[in-house]
Amino acid sequence: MLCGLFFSGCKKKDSAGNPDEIVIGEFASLTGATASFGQSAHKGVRMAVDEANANGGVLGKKLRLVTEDDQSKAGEAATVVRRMISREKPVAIIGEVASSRSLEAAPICQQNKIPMISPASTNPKVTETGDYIFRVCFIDPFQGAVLAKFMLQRGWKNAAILTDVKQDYAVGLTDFFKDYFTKNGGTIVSEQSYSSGDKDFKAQLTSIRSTNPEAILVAGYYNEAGLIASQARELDIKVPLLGGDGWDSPSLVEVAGDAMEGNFFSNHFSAEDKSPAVQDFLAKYKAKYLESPDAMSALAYDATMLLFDAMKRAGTTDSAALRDAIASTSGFPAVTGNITLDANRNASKSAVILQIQNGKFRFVETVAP
Amino acid sequence: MLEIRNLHVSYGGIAALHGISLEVPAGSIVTLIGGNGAGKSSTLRAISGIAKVASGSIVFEGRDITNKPAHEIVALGLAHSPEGRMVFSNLTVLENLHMGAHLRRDRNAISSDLERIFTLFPRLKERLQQAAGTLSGGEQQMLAIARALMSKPKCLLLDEPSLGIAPILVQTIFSRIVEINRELGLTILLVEQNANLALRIASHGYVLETGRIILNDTTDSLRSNPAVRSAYLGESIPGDALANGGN
Amino acid sequence: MRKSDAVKKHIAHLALAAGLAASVALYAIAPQLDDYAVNILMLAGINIILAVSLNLVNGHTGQFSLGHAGFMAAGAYTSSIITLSLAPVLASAPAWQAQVAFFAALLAGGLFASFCGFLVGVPSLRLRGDYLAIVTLGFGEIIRVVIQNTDALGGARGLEGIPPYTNLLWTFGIATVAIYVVASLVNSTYGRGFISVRDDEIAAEAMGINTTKYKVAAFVIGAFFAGLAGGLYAHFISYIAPEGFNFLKSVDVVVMVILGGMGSTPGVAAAAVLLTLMNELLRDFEQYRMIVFALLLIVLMIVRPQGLLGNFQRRKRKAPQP
Amino acid sequence: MSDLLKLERVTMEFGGLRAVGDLDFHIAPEEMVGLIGPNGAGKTTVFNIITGVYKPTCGAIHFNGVSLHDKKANRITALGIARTFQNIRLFGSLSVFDNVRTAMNGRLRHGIIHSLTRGPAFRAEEERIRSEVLALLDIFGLKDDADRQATDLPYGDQRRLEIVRALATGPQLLLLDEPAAGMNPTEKVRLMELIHFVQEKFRIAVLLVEHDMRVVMGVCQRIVVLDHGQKIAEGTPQAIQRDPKVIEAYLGEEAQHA
Amino acid sequence: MDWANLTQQLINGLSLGAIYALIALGYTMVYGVLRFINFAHGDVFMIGAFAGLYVHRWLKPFFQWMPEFLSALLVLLLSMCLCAALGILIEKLAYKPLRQRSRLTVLITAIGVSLLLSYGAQLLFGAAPKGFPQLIKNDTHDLPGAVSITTEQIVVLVVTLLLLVSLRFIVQKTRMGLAMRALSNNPTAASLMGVNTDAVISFTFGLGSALAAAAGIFFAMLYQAIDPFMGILPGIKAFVAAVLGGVGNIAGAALGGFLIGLLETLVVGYSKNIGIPPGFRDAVAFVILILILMFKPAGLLGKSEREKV
Repeated sequence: MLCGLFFSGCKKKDSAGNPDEIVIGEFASLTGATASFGQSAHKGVRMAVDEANANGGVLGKKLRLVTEDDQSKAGEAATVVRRMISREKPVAIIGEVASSRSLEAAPICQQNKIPMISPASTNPKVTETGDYIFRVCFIDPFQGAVLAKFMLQRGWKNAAILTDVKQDYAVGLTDFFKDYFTKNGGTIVSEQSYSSGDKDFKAQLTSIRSTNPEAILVAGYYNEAGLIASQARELDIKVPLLGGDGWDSPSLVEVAGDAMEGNFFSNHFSAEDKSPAVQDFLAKYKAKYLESPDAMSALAYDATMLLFDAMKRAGTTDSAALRDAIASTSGFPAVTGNITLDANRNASKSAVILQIQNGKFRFVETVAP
Repeated sequence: MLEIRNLHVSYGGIAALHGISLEVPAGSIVTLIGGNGAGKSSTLRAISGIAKVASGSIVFEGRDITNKPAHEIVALGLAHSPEGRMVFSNLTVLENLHMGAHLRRDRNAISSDLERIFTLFPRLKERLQQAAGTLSGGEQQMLAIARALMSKPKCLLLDEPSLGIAPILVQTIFSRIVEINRELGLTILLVEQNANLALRIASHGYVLETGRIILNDTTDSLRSNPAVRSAYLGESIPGDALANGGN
Repeated sequence: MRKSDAVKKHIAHLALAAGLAASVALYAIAPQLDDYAVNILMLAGINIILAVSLNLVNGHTGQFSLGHAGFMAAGAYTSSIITLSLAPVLASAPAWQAQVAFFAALLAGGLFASFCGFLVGVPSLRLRGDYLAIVTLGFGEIIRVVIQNTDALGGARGLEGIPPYTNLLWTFGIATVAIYVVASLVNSTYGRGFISVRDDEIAAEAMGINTTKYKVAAFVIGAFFAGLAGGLYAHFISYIAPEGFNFLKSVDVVVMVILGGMGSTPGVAAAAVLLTLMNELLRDFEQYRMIVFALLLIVLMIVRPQGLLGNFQRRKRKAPQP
Repeated sequence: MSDLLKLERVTMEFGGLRAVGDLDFHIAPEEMVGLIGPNGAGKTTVFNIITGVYKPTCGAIHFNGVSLHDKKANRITALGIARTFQNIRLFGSLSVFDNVRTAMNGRLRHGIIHSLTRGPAFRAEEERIRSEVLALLDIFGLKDDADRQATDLPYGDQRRLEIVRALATGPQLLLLDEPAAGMNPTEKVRLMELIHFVQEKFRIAVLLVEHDMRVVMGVCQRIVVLDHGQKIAEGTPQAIQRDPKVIEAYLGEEAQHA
Repeated sequence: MDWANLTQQLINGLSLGAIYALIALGYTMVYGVLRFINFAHGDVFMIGAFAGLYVHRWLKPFFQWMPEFLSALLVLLLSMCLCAALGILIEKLAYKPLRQRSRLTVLITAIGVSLLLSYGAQLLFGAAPKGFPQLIKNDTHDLPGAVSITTEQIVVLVVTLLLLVSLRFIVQKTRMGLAMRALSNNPTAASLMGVNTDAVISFTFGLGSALAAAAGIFFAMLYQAIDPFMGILPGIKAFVAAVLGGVGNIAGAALGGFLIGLLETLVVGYSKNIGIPPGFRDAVAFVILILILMFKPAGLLGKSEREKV
C-alpha cells in the first residue's frame, strides 16, 4: 500500500504542471543547526516572489514557490532536490546558503538541466559543478583577500587564524586569506582549528595567546564565533577578531554580548548603506516581516530577482535559454551591489567591512574587487 | 508465630517447593533439614519475600505476609540471615551492622544493641572498621547473624549458619544461636544441612526432600530416625549402617 | 514429490536467482520512474544492506554494535578515493569499463571496512552487551574523527564530485546478495554457531564452538556489507562528508534492526524498507519522526523485545538456585 | 597410564579464597565416577576447571595424556570432554534439532564458504548431520520434539536434551552437573536408567556431580568426596556410605555419637 | 617549555574535567545499583542546561532584588531539582518495567530514552544553539606568570569540589548512602535488611541527574551556548571517564572525569607539538576507552567481576 502511494503517478512524462504558472524551487535549512540562515534566505525569496506576483507575475504567468527543508543535514539536500525536481518540475532552483549542501544538490540540478542559483555559497567548487550552477555572492578567494587587505591596511602584520575545519567555507576563506596576507608582508603566527558544534575553544585560544598576534581571523559561522569571542575575552585576549560573512547574524551578539565589541567582519551588504536600492529593500522587508533583513535575505532576494530578470530577457522558461540568459547577466542592479556574472558563473561585486559597535553592525568601508 | 500453609514456589518454571506446611511457635527453635537442593532455602526466601510464592500462604503473627515486599516483612520483625552469608563485602563491619538497623530510627537503642552484639560476638568488635569481605568465613557468618539481629526482630530465619565454616567455629556459632533464643527471646527458624547439630539445639524439626516435607517430629525422635540419614545419604543405606559407621 | 525435493535442495540458490532477477527487472523499469522514486528505492536498498548486515552482528550473534556508520564510512571513502583517482581515465572509457572499475572500488571499500570490522571484532571477544556497544560506538567515532582530520580525504568538508555509478541493479543486486549471505550462513550447521553464541556463550564454548571465530566473523562480514553500502551511497549522492556517518546514523540502522526484530532477516529487511518510506512520508513531520521512533523503541522493549517482526528470545536473568 | 583424565595437585583460588586445594583424582575410560560433597565443597569449580572455564591457580590436568593447560573450552570439548550445566544452558531460541546439531559444529568439515556456495559436498554433510541428529534424538525419545523450541520442552526433557547435546560433540568423557536437580523421584529413576544407558551405548566415561545420593549411589562405580575444596574420601559407594568422614561432612560432627 | 601556557591549559582542562566528572558520577552510581549504562544520562545533562536557561528566564524579574550569587545558586538548585525529578521519572517509566530483563534490552531502551530527550528538546527549544545568560559577573583574574582564570572557572571548580565532597558525605555517612552502597554490593541482602530497593534506585537516579544538571549549567556557563544535541558527546565521554575510574566506583568516576578533561585539553593545546590535529580531541576519550578495556578492564580504581557458571 505504501509503495502504491509512492509510485503511482510517478511516471517521468506525467507533468503535474499548470500551464498558467511558473514553479520556482527553493531548498533551504529551515530547521536544524543553521536554521537561522535558511529562514532568512527563505524570507528573501518569498518576498521576491510575492513582489513579482503583485506586479502581474513574469511572462504573464503567476509564480509559484515550492520550498523544501533540508534540515541542515547531510544527505537530505540531495533527496529533497530530487523530490522537488520530480514532483514539482521547477524551472529553476534557489539554494542553498551552506556550500556543503549546495555541493550535494548541484550535480542533480546540472544533470536535470535546471538552473540553480545559490544566494550565498561562497565556496568556488559550487559553480565548478557545471554550467547550470550560478551564484550571486562573491567567492571565498575574494573575501579572504578583502580581509587580508583590511588587516594590512590597519597595520596588523602578525595574525593568528582559528578555522572551522568542518566547513568548506571556512577552510576556503582561511586558505585565500593566508595566501594574500603572507604574500603582502604579513605573518601568520599561529594556526588553530575547531569543528562546528564545538563549545570549548579555550585550549586553542590559550595557544594563540602565547604567540601574541595583533589580530585573529576567526573563519567560521556566527555560533562558534560568538563563543570564541567571549572565551577570548575571558582569556584576556584583547586584539580584534575578524571574520567573514558567516558571522552575519543577530545571534552573533546575542551569544557573545560585550565580548564582540570592536570586532570586524566582511559582508555582502550593510543596512547602513545609503544607496536607494538598499534603503528601498530595507523598507519593504521591514513592512513585510517586521524585522530587519540580514545579508542572507538580501542575497536570496537578489538571486530570485536576478532569476526573474533573466526569464524576462529570455522570454521563456525553457531550461537552455534560461541558463543562457542568467549567464549573460551584466550590471544587474541588486540590493547587494551591481551583479555581473563572470565566465565561471560567479558574481563579481564589492564587499563591505562591518564593525560591531554597541551590539550593532556598523559600516566601516567598502572594498572593491 | 509463623505459619506456612501449602506453600508452592518455583523458579523459571521449575518447581522448588511442592506445597509445604510448617509452624514455628513463639519462643522456639524449629529446624528445617534436608539434603542439598531439597528446598530449604527456598522456604526461607519465600518467607522473607525475596522469592515469589506461587500459591499457599505465609502468616506471621496473625498477619498474611505472602508476597509482600521484603522490606515490609523486615519491618514486621522478621529477619533473615541468608544462605552464603551475603555480607556486604565492600562495607565495613560497622556499616554492615548499621545496615541491619536500616529501618530503625532509635539511635540510642541502636548503640546499646551494638554493645549487646559485641558481647555475643566479641570478634566483630575487633574488626569494626575492616571491610566485611576480608573476614574469615566464620566471622562473616557471625556478622550475618549479628546484622540480622540489629533489625530487632521477633523472629530470626537462619540459613545454613554452619556452611563452609571451620568446625571449631561452628560450635561457637551454634551456642550463640541458643543464647539468642534463650536470652534475647527470639523465635528461630533454622535451616541446616548439618542435621545432627541442628537437631540438637532445636525443639522441633521438619525434614525436607525435593520440595516436600517427608518428616515432621520433635527433634528427639528425629535424631533416632534412620530415615533422616537416608534423606541425606541415599535410600540404599541400611538402617544398621549407621551404628556400624558410627562406632 | 521428487520435484519438490529438488526445489527444496536448491531453495537458497533459487531465492538468490529470483532476487537478482528482480534487481534486473527493477533496473529495467528504472527509466520509467521519476528521480525521486529512484532516490527512495536506492536509499531503501542501501538501508536493506545496512540493516541485514548489522543484524548478523546484533541480531544473530548477539553482539551489540553501535558503530555501523563507521564501517559504512570506511567503505564509502575507500571506494570514492579509488573512483575519484581513476576518474580522468574512466571519463573517456566505455561505460562497461567504468562499471567494472566501480565494482572493484566497491569491493575494495567492502574489504577495507571488513578489516576495520576485524579490528573492532577483536575487543569484542572480551566484552559483552553494553560495554561492547560503547566500544563499537567509540570505534565508529574514531573512524569519523580520523576522516575529518585527514586532508587527503577532504577532511570535514567531505569529498565531492564522486561519479554517480550507483544504479538500482547494483543496489538491489548487492542487497540480494547480503540477504542471501546472511540467511544461508545462519541456515547451516556451521551458521547455527552464530545463534548459539548469542543464546549462551558459555554453553557454546562447551559444545566445542569457537566463539572467538564466530564473533570476529560476524563483525568482518557485517562490516563488509556496510562498506559496500557506503560505497553505493557515495556513488549515488556524489558527495560525502564525515558528518553523514556519525553516531546518529548508526542509531538509525540499529532502530531498523530492532523494529524488524533482532535475528530475523526478512523482518529486518522489511523494517529497512518501511523506515525509508516512513522517512519520506513523514517528511513534513520531521520534527516528530525521531520522537515517534524513540517512543516506539522504549515501548517495544517493554512490551515486545523481540521486535515487531522478529523471533529474538525474551531472555530473563538467571533465576536464583532453588 | 590408562587414565582417561588425570588431575594432579590442582588448586583453584579466587582472590585468596581457596575453592579447591591440591586435588588429585583420575578417571579411567568408560568409568562412572561420582563427585559429591556438601554445598560449597567446590564440585562445580572442579567441573569448570576441567572444561576450561576457569584456569587453575596451579596443578596439572591431562586428558588422554594431553595437557589441558591453557586450552580454551572449545578445544577441550574437541578433545573429547563434554558437559551439561547445573542450571540448564540450552540455546533458547533454537529448536531441539538445532541445539543438537550445533554441538556437531566442532567436527564439521564445512565452514563459511561452503555454507554460502551450498555445493553437493555441503549438502551431503548437512544430510549426514541431519540423520545423525535425528538418530540421536530418536534414541532419547526426543525425535517428535525435534522442531520445538528447546525452552518449550518440559523441564525433564530439557535436562535430557542437554545430555543429548553433550553427546553430539562425540565425547569420551561426559561431565554431568547435577542432572537430577529439580526432578521428582520418578524422573530421577528414569534419569539413572538414562545415564546407565548412555554409558553402555556410547562406551564413555561419566563424571557425575549430584546432590541426590540415591542417584549417585545408584549410578557410580567410584565416588570422590570433596569438602572445603579438599578430597576427604574416595571409594566404592558402599565404602563411602560408611566412611565416618563423609557422614560427618554431611550430617555434622556429632554423627559418631548419634 | 612554556609554563604559563601549560598552567593555563591545565586550568582550562580542569574546568572541563569538572563537568565530565559530575556527569560520570551519575553513570557510575546507576551502574552500581542497577548494573546498566544509562545511555540517556548525557541528555539529562543537556536538559539541565536548558532548565537553567528557562529557570533564569522565569525568575529574572525577581533577581534584581537579590545578590548575584544567590540568584545563580537558585538557578543551579532549581535546575538540579527539575532534573532529579526527570531522572526519577525516566527510571520509573522506562527502566523499572525492565528490572529482570537482559542488559541489552535495557541498553536499547536507554538509547530510546536518549533519542526521545534530545529530539524532544529539539522540538521544544529548536535545533539552533541558544545563548546562555550570564549568571555571575565574569571577571578575568590575572594569576602570576601571565596566567588568568575567570570567575566562572573558579565558581565551577569550587562548586564541583563542594558537590563532590557532599556526595561523598551522602554516600559514606548517611543512611540512604549506606543503603545505596549495600544495594550495589548485594541487592538481595539489602532488601533483607529492609531496604526499599525502589526508593533507593529512585534516589540514585535523582542524585545522579541532579549532578548532571549541575554539569549542564556549568558547561553552559563556561561555553555560553547550548543545544539539544550537546549531551551526546560529553555524555559518552563521561561514561568513558566512569570506565576509566572503574565503573561503580565513585572516586574513580571523579578522577576519570578530570583526567579526560585534562587530556583532551592538552591534546588540543599542544596539537602542534605532539603532531595530533586538534580535531582528534573527540577521539581521545575513545582511544582511552579501548586501551583501558584491553589492559585494565576494571578501571583505575575498580574491582573486577566474573560471571558465574
